[in-house]
Amino acid sequence: MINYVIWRILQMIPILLGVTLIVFVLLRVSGDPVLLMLGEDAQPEQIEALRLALGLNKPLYQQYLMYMADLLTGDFGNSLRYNGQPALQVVLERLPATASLAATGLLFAVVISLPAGIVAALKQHRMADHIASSFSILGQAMPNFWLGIMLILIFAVTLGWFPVSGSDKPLSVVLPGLTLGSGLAAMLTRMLRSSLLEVMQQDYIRTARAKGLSQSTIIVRHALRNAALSYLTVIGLEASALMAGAVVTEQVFAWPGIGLLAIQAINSRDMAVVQTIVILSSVIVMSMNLIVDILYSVVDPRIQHG
Amino acid sequence: MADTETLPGLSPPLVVPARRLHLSPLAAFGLAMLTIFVLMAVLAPLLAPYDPTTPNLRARLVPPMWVAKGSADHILGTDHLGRDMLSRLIYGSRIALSVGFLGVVLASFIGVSVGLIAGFWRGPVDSILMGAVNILLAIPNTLLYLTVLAVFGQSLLLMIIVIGCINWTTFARVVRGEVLSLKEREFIEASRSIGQHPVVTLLRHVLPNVLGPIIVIATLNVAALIILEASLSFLGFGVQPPTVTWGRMLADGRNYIATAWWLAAIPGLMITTLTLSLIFIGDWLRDRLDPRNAS
Amino acid sequence: MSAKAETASPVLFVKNLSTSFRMQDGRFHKIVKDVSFDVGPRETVALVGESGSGKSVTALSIMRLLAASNSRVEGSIQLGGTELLALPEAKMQAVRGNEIAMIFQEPMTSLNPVLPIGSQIAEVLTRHRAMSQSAAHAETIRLLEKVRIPEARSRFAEYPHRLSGGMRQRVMIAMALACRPKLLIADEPTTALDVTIQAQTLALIKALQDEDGMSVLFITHDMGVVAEIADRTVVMFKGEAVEVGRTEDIFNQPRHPYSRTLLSSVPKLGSMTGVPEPMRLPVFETSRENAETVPKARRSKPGADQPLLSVRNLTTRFDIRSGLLRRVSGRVHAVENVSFDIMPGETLSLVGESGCGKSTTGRSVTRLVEPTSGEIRLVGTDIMELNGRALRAMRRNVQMIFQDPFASLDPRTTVGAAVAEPILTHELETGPHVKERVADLLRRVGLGPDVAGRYPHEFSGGQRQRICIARALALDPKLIVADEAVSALDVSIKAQVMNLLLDLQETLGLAYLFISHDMAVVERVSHRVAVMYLGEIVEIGPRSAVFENPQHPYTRKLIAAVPIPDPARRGVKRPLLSDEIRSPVRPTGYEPAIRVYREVSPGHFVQQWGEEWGNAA
Amino acid sequence: MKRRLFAGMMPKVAAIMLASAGLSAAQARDLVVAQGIDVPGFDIHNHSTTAVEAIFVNIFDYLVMRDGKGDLQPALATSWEQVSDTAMRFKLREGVLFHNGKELKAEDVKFSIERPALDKNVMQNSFYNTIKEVEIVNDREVIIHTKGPDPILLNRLSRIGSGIVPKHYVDEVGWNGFATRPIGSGPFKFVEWKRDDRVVMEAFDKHWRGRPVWDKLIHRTIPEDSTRVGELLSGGVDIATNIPSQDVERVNSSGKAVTKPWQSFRVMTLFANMKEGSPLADPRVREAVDLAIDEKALIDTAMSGLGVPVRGSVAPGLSAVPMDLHNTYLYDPDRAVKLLTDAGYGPGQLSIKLQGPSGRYALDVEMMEVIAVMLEAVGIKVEIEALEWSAYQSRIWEPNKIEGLALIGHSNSLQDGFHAVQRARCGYEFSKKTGWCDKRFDELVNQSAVTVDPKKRDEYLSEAFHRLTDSRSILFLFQVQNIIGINRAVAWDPSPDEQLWMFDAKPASN
Repeated sequence: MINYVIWRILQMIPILLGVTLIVFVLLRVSGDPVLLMLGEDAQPEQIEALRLALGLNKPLYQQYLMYMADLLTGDFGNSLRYNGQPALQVVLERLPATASLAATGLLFAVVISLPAGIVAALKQHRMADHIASSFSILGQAMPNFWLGIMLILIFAVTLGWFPVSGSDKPLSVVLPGLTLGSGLAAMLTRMLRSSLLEVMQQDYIRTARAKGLSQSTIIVRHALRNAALSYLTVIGLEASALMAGAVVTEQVFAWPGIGLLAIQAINSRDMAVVQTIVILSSVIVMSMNLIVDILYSVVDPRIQHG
Repeated sequence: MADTETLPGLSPPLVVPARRLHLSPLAAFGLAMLTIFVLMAVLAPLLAPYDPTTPNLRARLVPPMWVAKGSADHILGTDHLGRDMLSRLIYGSRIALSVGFLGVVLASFIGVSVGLIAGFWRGPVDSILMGAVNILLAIPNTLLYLTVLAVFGQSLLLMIIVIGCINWTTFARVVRGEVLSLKEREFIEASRSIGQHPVVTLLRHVLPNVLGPIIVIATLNVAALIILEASLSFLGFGVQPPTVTWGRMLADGRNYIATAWWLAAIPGLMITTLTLSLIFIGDWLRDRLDPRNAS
Repeated sequence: MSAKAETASPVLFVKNLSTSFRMQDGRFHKIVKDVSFDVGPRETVALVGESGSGKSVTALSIMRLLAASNSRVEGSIQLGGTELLALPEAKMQAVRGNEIAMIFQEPMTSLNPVLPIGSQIAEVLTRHRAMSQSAAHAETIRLLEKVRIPEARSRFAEYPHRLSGGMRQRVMIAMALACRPKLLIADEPTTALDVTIQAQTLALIKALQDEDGMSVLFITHDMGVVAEIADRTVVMFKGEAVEVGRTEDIFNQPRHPYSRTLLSSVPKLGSMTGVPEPMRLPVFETSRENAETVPKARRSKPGADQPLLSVRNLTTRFDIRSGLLRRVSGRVHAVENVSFDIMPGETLSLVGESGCGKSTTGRSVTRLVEPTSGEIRLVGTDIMELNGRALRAMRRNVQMIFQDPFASLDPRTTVGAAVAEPILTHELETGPHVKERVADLLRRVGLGPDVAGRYPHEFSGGQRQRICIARALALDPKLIVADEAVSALDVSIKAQVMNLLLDLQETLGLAYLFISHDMAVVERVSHRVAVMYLGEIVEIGPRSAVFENPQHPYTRKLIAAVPIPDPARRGVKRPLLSDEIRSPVRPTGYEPAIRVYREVSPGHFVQQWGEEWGNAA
Repeated sequence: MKRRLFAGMMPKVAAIMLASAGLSAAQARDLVVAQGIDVPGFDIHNHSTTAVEAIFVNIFDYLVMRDGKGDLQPALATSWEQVSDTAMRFKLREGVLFHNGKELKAEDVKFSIERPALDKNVMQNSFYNTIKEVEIVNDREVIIHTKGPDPILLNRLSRIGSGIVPKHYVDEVGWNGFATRPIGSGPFKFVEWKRDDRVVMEAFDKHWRGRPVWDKLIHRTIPEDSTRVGELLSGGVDIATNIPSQDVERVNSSGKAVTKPWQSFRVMTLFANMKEGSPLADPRVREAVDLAIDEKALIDTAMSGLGVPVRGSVAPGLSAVPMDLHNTYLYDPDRAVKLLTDAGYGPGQLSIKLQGPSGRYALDVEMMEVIAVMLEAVGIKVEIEALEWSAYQSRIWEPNKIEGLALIGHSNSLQDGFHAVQRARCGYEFSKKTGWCDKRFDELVNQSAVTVDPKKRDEYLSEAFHRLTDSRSILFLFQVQNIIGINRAVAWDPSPDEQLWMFDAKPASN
């Protein structure tokens, strides 16, 4: 198992190299960051001086090599927007906020989709199924920002049950978590329904029924764990969607995580920060996938990582 | 390691002739709505009562005709610049559909090619192509879209190209998985054993048998892309005006939710309807194309 | 035994059972029609029939395991006097696994892969016997021992995938017997098992039946198995029970024409004794009563001196990689130092159990898998030297027919296109001639040229296999590798396809490399036979020599394990073995032992065996 | 923790409902102000955005400060006098303490003003580079020497870029340390900054004006307009800037908050590319464009009536600007058509690209769409290119990159006429974009920069303004007005200089 984890971590290296290259190229061919740094009243001499200071006059590949060398020493560059603070620090500071948002979103998604998916599968083609399925389809058909704004309007402004935005109050995380988790919840419900239906057709379920087990025992003991595989697969695949969804959700709820930071950084061409966010979120996504893979072997004894 | 190459529920190739494709009511609804949307897009200049981009400063924020203060001049009302909502919706369908469909066509072309090649030949080609897939999968897509659109500007064509170039990974993964399982099937081996050229085998026997999952993914993907366009517009990176898009209408309408609900509600309803239609069609295709359901 | 059965009141009493399914058109269609039979105490009743005869549906109807939403069961099913069809579901749950237990065909899929086997068995005990966890645990281990699973205690926490197919079926049996049911329904319990394992399993069921005194309803398509175990037999055909009676009576004097077809189509091991050449099987046409085709002996001449195919020291190994750097940690020695010749017009059969390397040998010979080393000469050309275009051109001479006729045809290509593909690929014909050639080929395999425009799913398994044969013939090959080509087919169809292959051999002078696990089929179609075990040929020689004078212990074991469709010959008590088929996986650097062959009689070679066979012979 | 959150959710929901009903933010003596953007840090010399300055004013003090009407009032300096053309003497207030308890002295003033004046690398340098030196007379008196006569020195000194910071503290922690934990002498002291979320300040007991009434002042960053309005309506924030105009009625009728117009010095303009080859090089075409745009209608439609039409970069509250250019516009579509015909363009024959940002200014895209309609009404075809801000900026920043017309808004951080026109001098930023060069104009602007006599200076600048207006190299559209939303429990009048100085705010008496 440990070997497997090490192996998977080693595999991340070329992927990360690819990620850095893509982002680097994209941002270097973009506009001149110096102008954005200096603001509307900049003098030409100032612009030149800063360009030189940042090494922006060197060829691209040299800038990339410089960048990679810095990365290896833990230097992700300095934020333009935040007066030259280390980008890594700027981003890491925001990580807990996004992590708690994503965790809540995931929690909501699981808490909603588990019962909904089970009910939909068991009552296939009956009312409960139709209701659960309709909600899950609606959840997928509704853009995140739209849902977020509606939730604010209904549950925060009109009913006053939850804070409108921010992250300081204990209930602050509810609405953004729900917003972020809705799409995943919908997808997981659909996935759980269809994989449960598929599992319920398996021979071993027939065996379980032939043993005289009750329907609930069959589902809880025999079906769910097998359906959990595709359920986990979706969670793994959607890890990056969760990070992406955080961008929109954080914008709507003024949630000070890395999604909001990303928008600000892209808008102000804060390249170091954008690169750091992309690299860091790739690491997060890959780590989530790794965790999912490890969970696979917990759920399914057939999978062994040796 | 778990086989995550195939999406559960999509995997087995399909054996269904057209005449067995019974329509479910939901699928019929989906197909009917899709047809209407396509007709709307094609016939936009004939159908739209007004120019979608011309403000009418005297008729701003007119509510839909069935609401108090509504007017029969503007069936679905007007927006904050007095532009006819119905006309904008009709024209907007063009962008929604072209972003969705062209984006998916491009994405599926890239993804299917990559998946076929990687799955069929394996080896270093596979490693490199799947490396690229893993790189793209590791980066949260929205970040990538935003960065690329921020860098290169926001034209419709560019958006479609960007979507195509980023969004193909699902296709590649699924197709590769399908190809890997198809390769184990004896008819592929049979094709080899008669001395068929591998490329011909790939195109004649492998490709048609992965079309089912591709169609299903593509359908659901179109829906996802329409929502993506709306989200990008929300973040200020959408297709630029005066081009009318549902996503942009929805994103702009968000500021009027409390005061002029129809600005957001109507495009929202359109997006939801189109997405639902596509999901219905996709689900139906998935059920139909699954050989386990074919009998 | 059977005498007892007739006097006591039946354990299971089935009367006028009809089962219908809701089809796509929304209406119910009868799958099982008016079936009546009973099973007496300690009696074994076989339900025999081909696929689609409704025998499994009958079993599931008894267990009430069919989904209530789209199926309907009518008639009467009584278990010890209780009408099962009238029981509420909750009560029925208390019957299942408790009074009636069931084991299924696929031991690989019938156990939940994510639960330890012990807990899957213990579950039955806690459910029906209200045992505590620890008591159930102890009882489970006792059950595992009872079904002769070695080291039962340590197997409790094992997951199904760690067990072989035979072991899993034992676990299934243990599970079924946990509550000492009155009736055991065994639905094709040995079909998916290798023949030696099948023999073990049948013996086990028999022994346990005697120990526990239960009744068994045994569902099978295999007449050999029926003859072996059943006191009485129900023959099912198209949903109806066409004949019910004592097994001996049905075998000796089948009354229904279908029973006769079934019995006549089965190749019986040993029936070829003294017949030098392969021989057609008699085929009864079920539709026409008494229309009997007389089996003709075939005299295909393995003529020329020059071998068509000459394989020398063929070795194929697959790497197993693991660990951090994906190093090769072991190898599957799938084919190990195999040599044989095939003469023009001759059938050489490779026979052996799963994992013995027979299929890999077939694929290596055609280079569908890449051999590790060795020499393969086809009409003098070393195939191992060829590549790319030359290799593809070579493939004209060797064609393959595969086991699964459903997987062998591209579902999206018409039959005509499938058969035409090789012709077009090698540009053998052009334009309208292609069509003629396709029609000709289809006619040759007994299908009309008019089927060319249809798709594979419109055909039955047997017809598909004919199409595959037509495709293989399209290139006028000299050799056909038939990899389990008839194994997946129903008995009557199997006979027809075997006959077709024999006919083609005679008319076209084809040579076959016939790969099969079915000893009876092999005996029927082969000129020569090679027995494979763990990637090696342990015995090779003329068919009659190998079958009538088997030398190698493995060959003997194999022949002994085959159930003979003759009730008169049953009762030969087999020892209750639990040995497993061994795995050909070896660590890296493993050097296979140097093998010495002994010539028993002209052309009949047997490998000198070592200690491991001990006194098994 | 998560688990507890959900387990205890229902009772908590009820509790929160009670809380929000019973307690308003005002009673807790916390004041929450929300804006769309966050501060980049507290290095007051390294930023360039008014909205950021608006937060800083609560922490820092200047020598002189503008009051609600825009007049200069003593602050840290109690009096000042012109010593010579290039020197001004300031007497410092006694007993002013920094938040760490140290007294504010002349050396702090010298340190704080010389940095932007002399360090070319700080962003605020361009506003202060006329200053040569700050001379310490004694602990309570400084003389500021300028390189030449500087008529707007006081304007410079009333900006946040000249906020006074404690020298000893900066010496101790460096500017990077200061940027995250600032110390000033303003009415509120810094407590905490969570990026893109909030800046928390608390009342400074020993502020020289007295203790503010609020225990805490919290600046929140809420980028999304509708969310900010939602917070205002739900009582989550007390003051919210940039309320979308369509929500004005909703806010006012909510009973919770009211809206007030919020003056801004920002003037929206169209920069014309009048270089060789551009159709806009023809003055008749530029005039036609000017005449085709109905500024009043533009304001009424796109801006929901918020704004004042102008013909120059003028606004009330700015010094030395000709107010005859305020609240006026030219609109004559018939003449526009004629001018176009004269210039050789029949209907539909002239095609102009209109570039602008998307989401930078309130309703910027809508503005462009309306302008396009107006231009099309006189027969000019318009192609709109709306870009995300940074893309737009990099597109038009380089000289000669404007293709036709470009929508640009400029504020006036010096609050003086000179700053409004100086960048239009030949070779300066505006001129590089438009290609307009006028010797007389440059002369006038340069003169004004060194003329201390206010009357003469006003004359120079007035003529310069009119020359710029008449050149139509830049077409002035309107002065922007924003809307600010204020909880009814808070009494506060926004000042015209876009600052959010909360010392003034009081709980409403009711």
